[in-house]
Amino acid sequence: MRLLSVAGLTIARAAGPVGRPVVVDAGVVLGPAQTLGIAGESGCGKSTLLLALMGIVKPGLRVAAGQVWLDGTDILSAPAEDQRRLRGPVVALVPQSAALSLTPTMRIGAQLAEALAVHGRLAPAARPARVQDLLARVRLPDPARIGHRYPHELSGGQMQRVAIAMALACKPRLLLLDEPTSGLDASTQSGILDLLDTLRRETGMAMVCVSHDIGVLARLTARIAVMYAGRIVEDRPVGAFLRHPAHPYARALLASVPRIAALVLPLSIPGRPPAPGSVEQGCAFVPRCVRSGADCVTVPAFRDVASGGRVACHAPDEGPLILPAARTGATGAVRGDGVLIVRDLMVRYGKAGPLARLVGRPAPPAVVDGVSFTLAKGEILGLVGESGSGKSTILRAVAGLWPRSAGVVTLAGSGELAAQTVQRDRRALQRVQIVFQNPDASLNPRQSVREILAQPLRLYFNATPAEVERQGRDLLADVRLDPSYLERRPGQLSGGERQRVALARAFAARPDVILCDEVTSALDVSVQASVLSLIRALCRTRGTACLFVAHDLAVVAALCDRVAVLHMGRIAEEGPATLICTAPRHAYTRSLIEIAQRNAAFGEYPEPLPS
Amino acid sequence: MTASSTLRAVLKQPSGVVGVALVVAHVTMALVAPMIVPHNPTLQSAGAILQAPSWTHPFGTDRLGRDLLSRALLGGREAMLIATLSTVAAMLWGAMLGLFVALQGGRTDAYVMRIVDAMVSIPWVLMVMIFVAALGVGARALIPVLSFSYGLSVVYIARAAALDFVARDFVLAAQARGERRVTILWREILPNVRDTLAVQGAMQWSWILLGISSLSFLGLGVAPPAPDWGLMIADGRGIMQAAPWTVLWPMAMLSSLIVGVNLAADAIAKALGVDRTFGVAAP
Amino acid sequence: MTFAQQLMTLAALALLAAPAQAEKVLNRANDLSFGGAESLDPLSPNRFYEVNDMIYSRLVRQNDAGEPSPELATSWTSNAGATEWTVTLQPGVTFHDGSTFDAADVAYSLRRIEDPTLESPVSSVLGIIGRVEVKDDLTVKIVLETPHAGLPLLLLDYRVRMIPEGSGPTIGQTPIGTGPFRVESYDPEGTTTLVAFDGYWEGRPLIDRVQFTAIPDSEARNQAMLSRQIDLNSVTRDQLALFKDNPAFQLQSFPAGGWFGIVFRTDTAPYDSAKVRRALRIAVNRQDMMTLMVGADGGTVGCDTPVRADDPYRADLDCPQDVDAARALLAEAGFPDGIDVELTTSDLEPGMVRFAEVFQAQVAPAGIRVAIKLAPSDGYWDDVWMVAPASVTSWGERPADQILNEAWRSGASWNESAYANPAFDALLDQARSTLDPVAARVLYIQAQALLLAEGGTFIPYQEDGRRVLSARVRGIKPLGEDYIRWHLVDLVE
Amino acid sequence: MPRKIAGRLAAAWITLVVIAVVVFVGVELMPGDACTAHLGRDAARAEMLTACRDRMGLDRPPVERFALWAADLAHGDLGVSMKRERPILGIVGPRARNTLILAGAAALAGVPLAILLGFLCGLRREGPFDIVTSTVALVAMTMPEFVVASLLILIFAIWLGWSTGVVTAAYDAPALTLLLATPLPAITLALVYIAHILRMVRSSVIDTVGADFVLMARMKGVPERRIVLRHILPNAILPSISLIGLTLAWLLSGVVIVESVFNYPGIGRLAVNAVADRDLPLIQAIALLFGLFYVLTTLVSDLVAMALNPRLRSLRG
Repeated sequence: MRLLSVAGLTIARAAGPVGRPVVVDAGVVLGPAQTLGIAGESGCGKSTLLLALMGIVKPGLRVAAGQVWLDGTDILSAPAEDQRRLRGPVVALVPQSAALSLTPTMRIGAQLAEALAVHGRLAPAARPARVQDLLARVRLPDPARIGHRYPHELSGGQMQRVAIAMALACKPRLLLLDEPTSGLDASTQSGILDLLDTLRRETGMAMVCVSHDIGVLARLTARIAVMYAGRIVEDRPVGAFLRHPAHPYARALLASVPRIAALVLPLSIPGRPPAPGSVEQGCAFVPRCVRSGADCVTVPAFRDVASGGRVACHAPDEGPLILPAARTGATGAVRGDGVLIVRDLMVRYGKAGPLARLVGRPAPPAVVDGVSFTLAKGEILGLVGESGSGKSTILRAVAGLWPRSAGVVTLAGSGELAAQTVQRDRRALQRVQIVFQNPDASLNPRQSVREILAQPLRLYFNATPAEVERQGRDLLADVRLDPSYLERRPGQLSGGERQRVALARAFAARPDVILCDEVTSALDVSVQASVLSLIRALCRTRGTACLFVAHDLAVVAALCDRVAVLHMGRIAEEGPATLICTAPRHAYTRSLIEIAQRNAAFGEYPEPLPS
Repeated sequence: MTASSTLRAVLKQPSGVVGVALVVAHVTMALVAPMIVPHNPTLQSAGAILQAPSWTHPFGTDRLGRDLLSRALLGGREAMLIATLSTVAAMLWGAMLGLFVALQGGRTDAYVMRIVDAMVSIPWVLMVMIFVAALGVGARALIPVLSFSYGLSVVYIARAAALDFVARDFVLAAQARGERRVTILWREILPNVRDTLAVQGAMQWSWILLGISSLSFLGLGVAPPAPDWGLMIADGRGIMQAAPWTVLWPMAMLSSLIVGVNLAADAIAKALGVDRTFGVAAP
Repeated sequence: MTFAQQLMTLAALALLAAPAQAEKVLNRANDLSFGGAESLDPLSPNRFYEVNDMIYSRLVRQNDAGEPSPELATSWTSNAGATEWTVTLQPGVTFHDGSTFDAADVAYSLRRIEDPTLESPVSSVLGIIGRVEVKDDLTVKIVLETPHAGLPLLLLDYRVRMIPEGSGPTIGQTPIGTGPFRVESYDPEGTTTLVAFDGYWEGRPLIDRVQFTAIPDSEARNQAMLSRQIDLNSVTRDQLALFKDNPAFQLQSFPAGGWFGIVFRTDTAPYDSAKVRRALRIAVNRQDMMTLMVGADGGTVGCDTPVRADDPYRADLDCPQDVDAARALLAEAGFPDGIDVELTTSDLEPGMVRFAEVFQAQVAPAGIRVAIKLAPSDGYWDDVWMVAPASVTSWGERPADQILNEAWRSGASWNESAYANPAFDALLDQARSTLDPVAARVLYIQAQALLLAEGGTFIPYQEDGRRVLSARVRGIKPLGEDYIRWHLVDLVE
Repeated sequence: MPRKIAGRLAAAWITLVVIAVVVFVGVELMPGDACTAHLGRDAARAEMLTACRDRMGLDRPPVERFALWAADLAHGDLGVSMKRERPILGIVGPRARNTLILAGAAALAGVPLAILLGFLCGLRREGPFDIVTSTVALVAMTMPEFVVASLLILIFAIWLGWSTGVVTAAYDAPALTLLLATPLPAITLALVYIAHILRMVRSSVIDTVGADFVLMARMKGVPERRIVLRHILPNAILPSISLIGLTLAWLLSGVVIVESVFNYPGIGRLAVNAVADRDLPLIQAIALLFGLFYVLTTLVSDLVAMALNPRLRSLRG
């Protein structure tokens, strides 16, 4: 008996140029209590596919072909009332962003009760008890009180748990999860994954989970499907997939995931996915593929793989996944004179106003409390910690974008740095550059790449247009972008390309110190790998020191010479990357390592779970 | 977005077509009217007082026997000119102040906006009347007044639009580079709020035009005998029962222009993806 | 509920339901021209004209021909030099408070004109009264400082009303007159109610009550008239069509003395040249101008005379349009290429702006280029009038002697054109002291001819009064407001 | 929450003070003074002018006059009208009542209608109802008030004869009389109100309809009707409340034109007269009153928004 059966599902844009559909010819079969993970990078169509499983197609899209049979009903063509009856008791979804998916004006309890009420489950009198029960099941503390709260009064993790409780309300037989942990802290992530795993075991429901993070899927599901450019290219049992990925894309994808145990830069995938709306001509991965041949001009059909599952490739590689060799010892550490010295840095958010001082209200707690470190010339120092640990604040305080409460920041050759950029001289400003997390926000959408690069050149070196042109081309070449990109605007670039431009802009100032604030966390994993190697290369060739802030220890460990672990505003531990990762001394460091290992544990994946 | 692609997106919307057509028709008319009007708009005729529309006078005549077709065709020129000058001035000072306080933030922002709040709470008509009493009647004298009172709402719009961007990382990046405030305003923020301000400018223009007409209607605007729609409506209002044509034509002309500008601005806003929900008419 | 209570309730309902007593109520509108500062003191600069006309009486009133005729004065005679006037009063007249009207009241009311604290504009007209002697209860002697043969004409002034002796300080709030109506309630910005005065000396009025509603906007008053919320109203030419041929209304038009004019200050270049002044005035076709402004039959064309058409002292002069002569005059005066005139006006009164527009169009063929400057309506009388070199002016009806003296005598405070001609002043002096009306007429006409020849004021016509009455109103003749005998006005359903 | 309300009240108070200063300075800039306006033609006589100025206290320096006025104001005394020579409170009071009747009638009839229409338009975005209604709204909000007013008079009063054209009721007429006189002026005023609020609500609804939580409710299997009423409606309207208040306050200035055209005996027409009379204390009082209307309307709408919107209610401070 099939619970879910998708056949030939194609979802296209409702308007605009005819091109490659968002989801092409997707086929999925799932029995009761079975699990499937769908992996892929942003824009591959995985979320669209997931929503279609509930019979929902977002505005602007339309079902061009195919059916989604859910418990014997084609939910896509069923009348609205039948669709509604299926949602809840048969299929339920945990949305990507719980914070946006809870109705702001309704109490948590009411929203849960509503889910029960609309399907006529339970007499109204029995609902409050069931609501509390649900909240307890998702391990929320004090369910009675949580039920009376509004969504905005909960933390992100709590909201995610509420969303799960809501999905579970009508005891669905199929649970859909859309990036269930993205946007959450590593430890919170881990808790949610544990919970989902437990719930699945307890209820025996089937599960389809979509994520860009293969580690998440490996923990939750027994099968993994990989999507690329709207198509499912590989559909394998998880163990076989992780050890012997067959599709060249899947192999490259797995190789680009940074691993805590390896301590080397992961491999990146050259090129970029086909633009949305481009016309499909044969295998979509060809331009980036290491093994392309003559028959790749046709769309490959699925073929079975010996170790289980199937793959859509004309020339699949069934050999074991080869990863870069692990780094050992404290190699690569460059120790030289300190170029940036931070002493006893303290930052508080907000300032006690006169009224607060009058009534004796205590000053707000310090976000950064007594942090000291030295960045050597040409060294890459990683600053790692969870959100709220104060790592970005340190970066901004050093850059002069956030007032510090105490402490001294010294830049060798420029002396002590003033607290605010406006008080710093041009030379000091030029020597310290910052790169932000999100290149969408840090590049002015109205400026061309040329204008973006021209700004530091003009500001610090009074460059003429001709010099801007020449140096702009050089900088683009340095970040591996074509000179034609000078004319483009950020909107015409991919996320990775934008971050390269942001890096180019920072290096245009020929800085001695570059501050990187979570520069890869908004990027897809394959793109992240290339940006990391770019940063390493730029710093090494130019002798620029880098302060690299990230929440992912695996990323930091892969890139940095030295690592400082930040915990609650203080440095818990500091040392060479290899040492920190192999022989942590602080308990907090150990927990970070554990989480990183668990979340990306597919290197040593055990035998598949019985399904 | 380039100008031509914006225009194409505007013309895809039916309201955009109507709006642009009305505006183009009005502007063309204002430019060529002096050459094509059938009669001298100020020629009085004791023998042709308050004549209903006829072949000689397709729009009829007014109390002084003047040809209403000629007057209606010419009746927007002065107001349009003044509206244009006032809009430019209002947009200039309003946008500059709005952008400046948005970037400055903190106390400057709070103080300035409090004063702007207070100004805004006084009805613009009252404010203009006070100004007119101070500066004297005359359409040109209205320019500083109108640009001041209408600029107040530009301050709001520009500030709100800029606030969307001042917290963005690219502004932060510019600050980190040590760019001067003026440079940040000019290079980083202005290009991003340009569309919003352009749409706002178009709407301001229509509102100022409306304001001038209202003032002319109240006798504080364009001076006779210059043909002006507001004046014509005021002049004919008392006799519209007996001679409705004296008010209907100028009403139709004024309304179609203002509605046209707004339809066009609305379509442009949609095409540019600018949110113009909170474009309240009077400041 | 007891039976008695029920009965009382029924009775109360019956009373409420009963058709309103056929009380005759005349509904009027007041125009709030003083913005709420209207005073019931007849001498106040803010006199509440519409009400005062109904509650007070004058010594002398117009007969239908506009000549002085007895009201509270039954007869008047002067000495040979026209410096002492003896006035006999109507016996048996009572005030609204029941007191009797006598010579002391007259003396008090006339002397009050000179009271400087009142700031009364009437003092410029009747300031010539030196003293008032009470001869007996019904006789007073008025002694003038300068001879004036036309004193009864001056006493026609609508502000010279008789009030009880000593009532001055309170008259503005508690009006007591001898008129046909007395004030019941008074709120110039809201409603003001008058009731018939049973003790009126000419007999109780035919209507019981007059209700005034403040409607400042003339357009609104017209609407109120159309919806018959009010019974009488003045109308403009353009509004006539709304009432014409409608059985619900009666239309009246009558000669009146109000006029718009254009003042060219004779002491300011280029208007200090009499040739320029004359050119500006003869360039106009006055008949056309009147037709455009008020209609071909909306008034009486005149030749820069401020005197109303049916005034015995009006000069009937001839002043045809002569564009060539105007051009020639301008050339002689040193403006061969025409002249630029900046004419200031305001929408203070309906038509004041249009008047300038029509003038502008009229004189254009003579090479006179008029630029119209619009001044704020508030402040027009202090900032523009008597200041701007050329401006539009507006005057209400006044007796010939009064207006000529008020606006053209050298040094008069309202001499708006700054006209100063000893010969003109001498003519006026001579006319005033001439008791023979025929001889006086000759002198007044000479004075007006002088103004046409070299004056600085352009007066193309006197506008007729136009009034619309609801069909039920009776007893109002087609004459000016001052002529109406309110006690004879009746309402017939 | 209490601190937030206190802060809001303080801001309102400061705005009022700033308004007072701005108005006083504005009026001071006017040429002439109450006496020249008051005496009219007689102002040419120096002795009358001096007497008047002396009586009105106009010979004192402006700063002193402002101080005196502000001190009286603090005691609830608006002063005495120069022109009318009566306490301003008595002049302004009944007219403020009339304006409130007019604006209230317009708002009570208009705001719910606007919200309803905006809501329907937002739900049926780009549907025929939305396109027609939105276009009509755009036309309505851009037509000059005096044109709308004149058109309404022409159509309803003159051609159809359904109502009287202009209001002839006196300022002290009973509330009911005034209410019966309000239809045309209220419609004129409300048209602009309705159009603005409609567009605001519509765009808020469009944003809400596309929100994730609406999709989520749909995925929970919640019936459409309930989604609209429980999930979309409150979340679309609540954030608009403050904006609706601001719009109402902003558009209140429309009463100046509307009252002038319809001869409605309210504060707007009084304002026109007061400026014409240059009745300094009266102008100040009226401007202050407009400021007060504005501040109160926005204050009330903000407080209502705070009370109804859980997100605002529980924010710190």
